[in-house]
Amino acid sequence: MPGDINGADTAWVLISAALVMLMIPGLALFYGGMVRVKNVLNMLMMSLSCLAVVTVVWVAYGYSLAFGPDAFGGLIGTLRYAGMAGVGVTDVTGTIPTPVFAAFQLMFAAITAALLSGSIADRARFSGWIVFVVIWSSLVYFPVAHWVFYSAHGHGGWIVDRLHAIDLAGGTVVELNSGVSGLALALVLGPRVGFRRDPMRPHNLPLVVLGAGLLWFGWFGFNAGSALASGGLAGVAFLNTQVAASTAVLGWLAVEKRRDGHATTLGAVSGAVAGLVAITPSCGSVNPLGALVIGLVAGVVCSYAVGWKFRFGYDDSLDVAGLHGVGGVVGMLLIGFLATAAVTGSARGLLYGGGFGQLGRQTVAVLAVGSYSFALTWLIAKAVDRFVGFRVARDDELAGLDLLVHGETAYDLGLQTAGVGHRLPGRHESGTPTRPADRPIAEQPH
Amino acid sequence: MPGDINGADTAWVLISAALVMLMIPGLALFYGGMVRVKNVLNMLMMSLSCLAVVTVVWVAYGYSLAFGPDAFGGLIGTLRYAGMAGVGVTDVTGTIPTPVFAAFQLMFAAITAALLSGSIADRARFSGWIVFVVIWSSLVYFPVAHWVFYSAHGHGGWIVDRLHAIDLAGGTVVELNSGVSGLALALVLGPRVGFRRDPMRPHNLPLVVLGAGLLWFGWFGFNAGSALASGGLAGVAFLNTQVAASTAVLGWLAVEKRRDGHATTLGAVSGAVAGLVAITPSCGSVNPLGALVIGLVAGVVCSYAVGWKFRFGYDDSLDVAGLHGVGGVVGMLLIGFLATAAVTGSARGLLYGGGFGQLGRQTVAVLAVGSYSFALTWLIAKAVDRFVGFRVARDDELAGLDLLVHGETAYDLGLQTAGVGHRLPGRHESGTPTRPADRPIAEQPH
Amino acid sequence: MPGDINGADTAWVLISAALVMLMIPGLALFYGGMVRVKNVLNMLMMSLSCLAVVTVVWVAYGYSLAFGPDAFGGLIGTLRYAGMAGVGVTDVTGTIPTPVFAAFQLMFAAITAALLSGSIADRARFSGWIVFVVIWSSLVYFPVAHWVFYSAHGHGGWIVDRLHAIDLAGGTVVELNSGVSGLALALVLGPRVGFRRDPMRPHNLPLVVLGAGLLWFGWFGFNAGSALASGGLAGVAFLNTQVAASTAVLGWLAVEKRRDGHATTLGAVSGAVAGLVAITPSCGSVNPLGALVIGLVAGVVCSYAVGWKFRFGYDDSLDVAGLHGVGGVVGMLLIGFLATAAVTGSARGLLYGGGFGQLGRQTVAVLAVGSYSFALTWLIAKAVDRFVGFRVARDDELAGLDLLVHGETAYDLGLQTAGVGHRLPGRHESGTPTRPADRPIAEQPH
Amino acid sequence: MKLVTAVIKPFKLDDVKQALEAFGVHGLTVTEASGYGRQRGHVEVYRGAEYEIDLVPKLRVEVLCDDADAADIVDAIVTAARTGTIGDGKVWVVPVEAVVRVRTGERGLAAL
Amino acid sequence: MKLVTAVIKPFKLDDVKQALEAFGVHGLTVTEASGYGRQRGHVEVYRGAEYEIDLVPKLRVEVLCDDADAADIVDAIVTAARTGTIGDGKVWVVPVEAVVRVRTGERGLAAL
Amino acid sequence: MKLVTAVIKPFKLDDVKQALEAFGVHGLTVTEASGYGRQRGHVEVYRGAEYEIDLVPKLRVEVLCDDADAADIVDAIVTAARTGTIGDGKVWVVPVEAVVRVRTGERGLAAL
Ligand SMILES: Nc1ncnc2c1ncn2[C@@H]1O[C@H](COP(=O)(O)OP(=O)(O)O)[C@@H](O)[C@H]1O
Ligand SMILES: Nc1ncnc2c1ncn2[C@@H]1O[C@H](COP(=O)(O)OP(=O)(O)O)[C@@H](O)[C@H]1O
Ligand SMILES: Nc1ncnc2c1ncn2[C@@H]1O[C@H](COP(=O)(O)OP(=O)(O)O)[C@@H](O)[C@H]1O
Repeated sequence: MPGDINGADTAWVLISAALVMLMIPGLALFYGGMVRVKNVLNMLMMSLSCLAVVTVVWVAYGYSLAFGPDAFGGLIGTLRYAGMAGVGVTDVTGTIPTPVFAAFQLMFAAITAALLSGSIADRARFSGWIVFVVIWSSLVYFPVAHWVFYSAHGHGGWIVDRLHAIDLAGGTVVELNSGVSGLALALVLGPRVGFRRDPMRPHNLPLVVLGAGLLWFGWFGFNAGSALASGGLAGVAFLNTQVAASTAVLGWLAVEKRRDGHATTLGAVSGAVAGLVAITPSCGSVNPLGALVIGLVAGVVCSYAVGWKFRFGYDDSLDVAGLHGVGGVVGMLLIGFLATAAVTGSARGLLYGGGFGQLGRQTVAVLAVGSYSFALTWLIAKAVDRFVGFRVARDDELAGLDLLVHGETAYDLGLQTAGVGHRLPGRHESGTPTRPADRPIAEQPH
Repeated sequence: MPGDINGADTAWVLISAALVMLMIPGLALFYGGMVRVKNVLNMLMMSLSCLAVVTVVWVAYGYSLAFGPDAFGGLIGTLRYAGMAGVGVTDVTGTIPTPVFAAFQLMFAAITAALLSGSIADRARFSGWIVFVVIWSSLVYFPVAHWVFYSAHGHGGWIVDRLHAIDLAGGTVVELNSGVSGLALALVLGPRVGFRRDPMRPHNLPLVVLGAGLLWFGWFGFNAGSALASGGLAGVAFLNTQVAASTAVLGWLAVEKRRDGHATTLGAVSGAVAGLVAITPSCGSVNPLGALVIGLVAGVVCSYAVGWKFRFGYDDSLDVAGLHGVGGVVGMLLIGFLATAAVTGSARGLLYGGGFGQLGRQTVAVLAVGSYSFALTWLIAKAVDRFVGFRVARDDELAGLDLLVHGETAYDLGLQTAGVGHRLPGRHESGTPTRPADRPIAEQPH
Repeated sequence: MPGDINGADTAWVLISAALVMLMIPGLALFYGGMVRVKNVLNMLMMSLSCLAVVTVVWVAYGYSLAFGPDAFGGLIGTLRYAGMAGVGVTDVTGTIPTPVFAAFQLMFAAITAALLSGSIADRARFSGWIVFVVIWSSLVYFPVAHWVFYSAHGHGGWIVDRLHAIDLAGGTVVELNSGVSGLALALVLGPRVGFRRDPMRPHNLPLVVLGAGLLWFGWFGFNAGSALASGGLAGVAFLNTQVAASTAVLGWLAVEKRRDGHATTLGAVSGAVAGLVAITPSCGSVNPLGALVIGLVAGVVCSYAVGWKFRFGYDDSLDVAGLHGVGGVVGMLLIGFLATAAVTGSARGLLYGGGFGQLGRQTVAVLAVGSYSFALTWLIAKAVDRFVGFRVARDDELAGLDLLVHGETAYDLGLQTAGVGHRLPGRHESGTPTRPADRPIAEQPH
Repeated sequence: MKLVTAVIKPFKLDDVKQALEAFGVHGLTVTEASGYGRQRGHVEVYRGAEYEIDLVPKLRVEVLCDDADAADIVDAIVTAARTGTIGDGKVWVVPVEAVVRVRTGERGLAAL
Repeated sequence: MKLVTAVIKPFKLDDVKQALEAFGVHGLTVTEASGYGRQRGHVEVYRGAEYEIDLVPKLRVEVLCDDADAADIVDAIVTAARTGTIGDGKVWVVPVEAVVRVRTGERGLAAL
Repeated sequence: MKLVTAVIKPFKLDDVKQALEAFGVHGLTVTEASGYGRQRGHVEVYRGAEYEIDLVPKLRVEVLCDDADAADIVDAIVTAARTGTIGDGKVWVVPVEAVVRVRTGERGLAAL
């Protein structure tokens, strides 16, 4: 028998779902601003396509795999809710309408796939990417979501409900998962032409800052919305989110200033994301002082972690592994130290007298999700590469993906084109596309 | 006797009103990114001016015309609430404070006018536009809103309450209305210089994507907020909105890929808008599978519809008719097929055993609003053109509106101006503006 | 004994806190778009650093200074809540969880400091700025917040609870405070090189419009959220916010059109901010017609006020004093004329038969906060300038702060760098940074 | 060989291009530029302060050509770029000692 | 006729313009450029990797003038653009065979 | 003295720079340009309408050099910039009558 709907909880989760959705265009701009000017649109399209593709998969069967009753001993859900069966106007999950819960969780699935794309910026085939997203969501995201988030129903998900690891808003499902998968993906695709030699500077840092601002804003829905209720826990999660993001900014900038001589804008927003990642699992189990520590550690550790790719030679282009993978681990493990019964109700970390138990549980969760998603992602990526093709040709990569893949250029700020060029007589007059007969097909401009 | 205020419903409609407001800057950037670099600011100003102008008209008499008791047999409301009489701290509409309802509905009026502006990008006189917005809102928007939305009070609006057509969030009032009016406006103003010859590419696609992202985000408030309550209906409307936008993106991109060889970024965001438009009337009467179909149809149909202007020669510059007109009709009519009693409570579409009745009602609503707004808009535009002037001079159009109309240029990214030019001794020293006597008045730079 | 949590109020204040947070990136982009291209990132970083730094100070002791029980006869709060003691999951303030209240108020503290930065654009040392923000928040913001906002607890803050001046959302604490402090800061740092001679045009007006759009959107949380409850007062505050912003846009544009011949985009967004500033204190004490007047007066007055700097020679670069100082005073004083018992419950302004009493109280509040913050800020700025250094060297100012302070450039839109430049062998391979031995340290490019 | 350089109003590029094509010249190089001369810049007003923006946007077009064609090409450009209002621009001719087509290494006229 | 081209530091444009006006030259054309020479670019650090950005932003100024004035104009520019630090730029002179004012068709000195 | 100007494909700049450095030339000035010739622009499709964008982005590289080096520098650039596909660009040489280093006032070869 479903319980009653609580209007206040519903309002809070409704707006939280919208906030998480906004993170996806936010991420698109964050990533898009970071790549070189010839690949901006491709980067935007990798994020936007996740929003569309994952939504369809979710409606078809994804929601059911993640939140259906246990199949295969709890490895995944059944297809009972496929096609959104059981997600009607009057269905209730906890204290909110089931469609609201399904919409909120949908956004998590979509953004996790979008996060991945940063690790293979500037070189992936768009068709390969779309196929990958469908398979990866089905084989990696939905199972892991079942393990962790299914507990929201009060029974099931082994990581949270049986292992009793703590992960309020998806430090494993979203962050660690995307980070580790991003690493596998970067390894399969290989580095960009010019990696470790050419400067690949962000082409538009104000766009990156805008994207980061939208991410930070949306993350309140992500974390505090994961309380699934409008009350004290949401409040603490909200405050912790703000605190950890802030100390991570300061931690990252301090490292940069000391190490490189400059506190950079890219460092500030990277720090913010690192902090937000680390507080994602932990926002509902620590107090603001704990959040302060988690953010600081995440900012400092990730500011070093993003440099590992240069040392070890994998091209995690926009630092998905360095931020989401490493930040996710930091957040998960620090719960084992900083969880306080004043927030969790019972569970306690090492520093609050809880012994090593919680730390152990957190470690198991990290290892389980990390190894599962690395292995599966590597296999999926290899298969996509083999059967669909996952990497563009070298010349196309040099010329840039925007024009070659999408037939567009991101900016046209000059006066040159004001009166130049002309529309070709074409399909809309004649029904079939034509080209002036007296000139050869245009070569691509490289 | 007014009912009690429900705090949860109030919170949801408050934030929804803010979300819809954000759609207006979102639209401004969406449109602004699409025009050529010489007309960006003018495009932004056309949207922003609606936000300001419609607000004042709304407070003065617009709210009352739309939501006042019937006058002229229900054609429009009376002036009883002019000047926001009856919209006090303690007044209640349904379960929410009347000021909240009035603010929410105000945003709909403002964005509808802003939507229109896209059809006459790059060539309208700013003064003509302002006058047009005031008259058009008064003679077209407020009456049509009265027909459809007044039903929110539980009595009145003939289209929803008497005809029993279904239009939850304004597929007629906002979408069809703006699309058809945009077409009339484009016809009256005539095509841009160079239409069908010059490439008029978006000058800044990341800006377009940002605008589309804000629109999509805000649309959750638009659609799910239109439930005017924080509960299951809002949840379904929210989920449907997400689903239809997504399938429309995929539908549009599939057409492009097949027809043109490239899946474009502009196509992705255009598809998203097409889907959001079509789900606007239908979000509260279909289930997610219905939304999936509505989005897909809207994406495919609109991807062709935006090309009609080249065949028929009307210059609907940013495709207001092609997206909002056509998408609005798609959404309204598909309700006649896909409405399900599981969501509506009673009304059923053709495919759910409801026969042709609902389809007929939807068709009548479309024809009534479509013909009314086309005819009235055409007359108003003609009148404005005659008495105020609606189109800039040819040379001004060639040189660009930003400098000529607003005295500004959108970007100044170069180094050229770093130390160049100088402030003129002027009004702030002397009280009256002066110019160096030894040089002629500067010519405009074309 | 704390009361019960109201879920609806909690949801509304939660989302309001997120909205106010979004104002900070919004402000960063608003300011960032207005400066010249060589200083964009520095401007963004001045805002973002406030978000981070003020959050840490707030957690450490700021919240307690502002909302702790009276110390020194009410000049400031005690340290009872330092380290977020008493801000737990189950603590309640009014009808909402205390962490929610603390998070909401934190955002006010952060944005007020960020607002200040506009007055010293293009010339401040980043380290000086960080030190200033910490001291200024401690000695100016927290005390003034205690005087005004502490009343939210129902006892305390002398300006609202004893003087009975009206200031719902921080016309004194945020607006007047930042405006007057900005003026003091601009005086201490002195004008930019080239002030009153060079054109210092916004480098990216679409970015300014975006920033203004986010500010407007967030301001609904700022003002209507300050009702701290989801009900009629929030509704009226929301509607008033929209109305005042709109009439201020129109007022400003009318002045420009008449005075300068052009209605500019920068004018439109400046007008919006002026209106939003003026309605901040007054949104909960006037009706929509009052808001209409307040916005109009603010738009007209501020459109002149921003020109004073040219006459008097202080370089308030982005018009913090002209918008927030003057707009704040306009809003505070007009309450004395336009407050109506229909909204306030009891207090009445001059035009509603309340006599000069309220006007007097408003004036005292303005004078008290204005003189306190001017004097203190001037002293703090002088001290920072002396002991830390507050202004960059003249050559650095000419070359631009982005490269010199942050080691970055905002945009890289050209093709020049596509294959040019190279990564230096460096710290990540060898552990310590190295530079090619055969070439001198690169000179900075000016 | 000569290099004809023209500084023109941006919106005249299309006309210049067509005139050159009509003449039989099928290549050119364009750069964004700005300039001033008799035509002064425009005035922008910002928040009540008036600024004169001195430099007016122009395009700079370069055409390599045979010695014999230079005069005609100059005339073709001048005719196509003319609006008759101040600021129409300048065209000038510079001697060129060698031209090479990068793709093939062809030199002189064959390189055009 | 000569064409004087100067590559200068961007923030020196105003000084150069004033020097030219003082000399009686009332027209010029400016292009954004970047260059390197003895002055190497700057180092930017991104997420822990150091990059050398080789090309330093410059402005490229062109002035058409009478043969007799060329030397003085070069001197005027050199003096105005000098900061004395590395990277101040170059000025060079190229012979011009013809100049036309687009607006009027005037040629030679009359076209300036 | 000569001025060698090369219009090249943007992604070839690095190769050109390296070839010049190998040759001993340590300075150059780059401008963004666009051009067309035998290589036509590309087609973009927007909302169902096809447009041909005529102008293809190029970089314009200028190198001042001694008379004796000009031919070799041209060769070095041509070799480095070649991809063998249409649109590789042009290189041309113009006589220069004077060169001055702004920083020091040095002239001629010493100014390079
Ligand atoms: N002496 C000059 N040297 C180089 N370019 C010049 C010179 N004089 C003018 N120009 C260029 O020609 C353009 C038009 O010149 P201007 O004197 O304004 O108009 P007009 O040629 O119609 O009299 C200027 O914007 C500038 O780019
Ligand atoms: N050989 C060259 N050919 C063309 N331009 C050059 C050459 N050498 C230098 N330049 C230009 O002059 C600028 C300054 O030269 P540089 O050698 O760095 O300083 P300086 O002239 O003070 O010694 C460079 O940035 C470049 O634009
Ligand atoms: N006559 C010309 N004058 C000036 N620039 C030219 C000329 N012809 C070609 N160019 C430049 O050279 C570039 C390459 O020329 P193009 O004819 O397309 O290829 P290719 O030289 O390989 O045959 C063009 O994009 C243009 O910038």
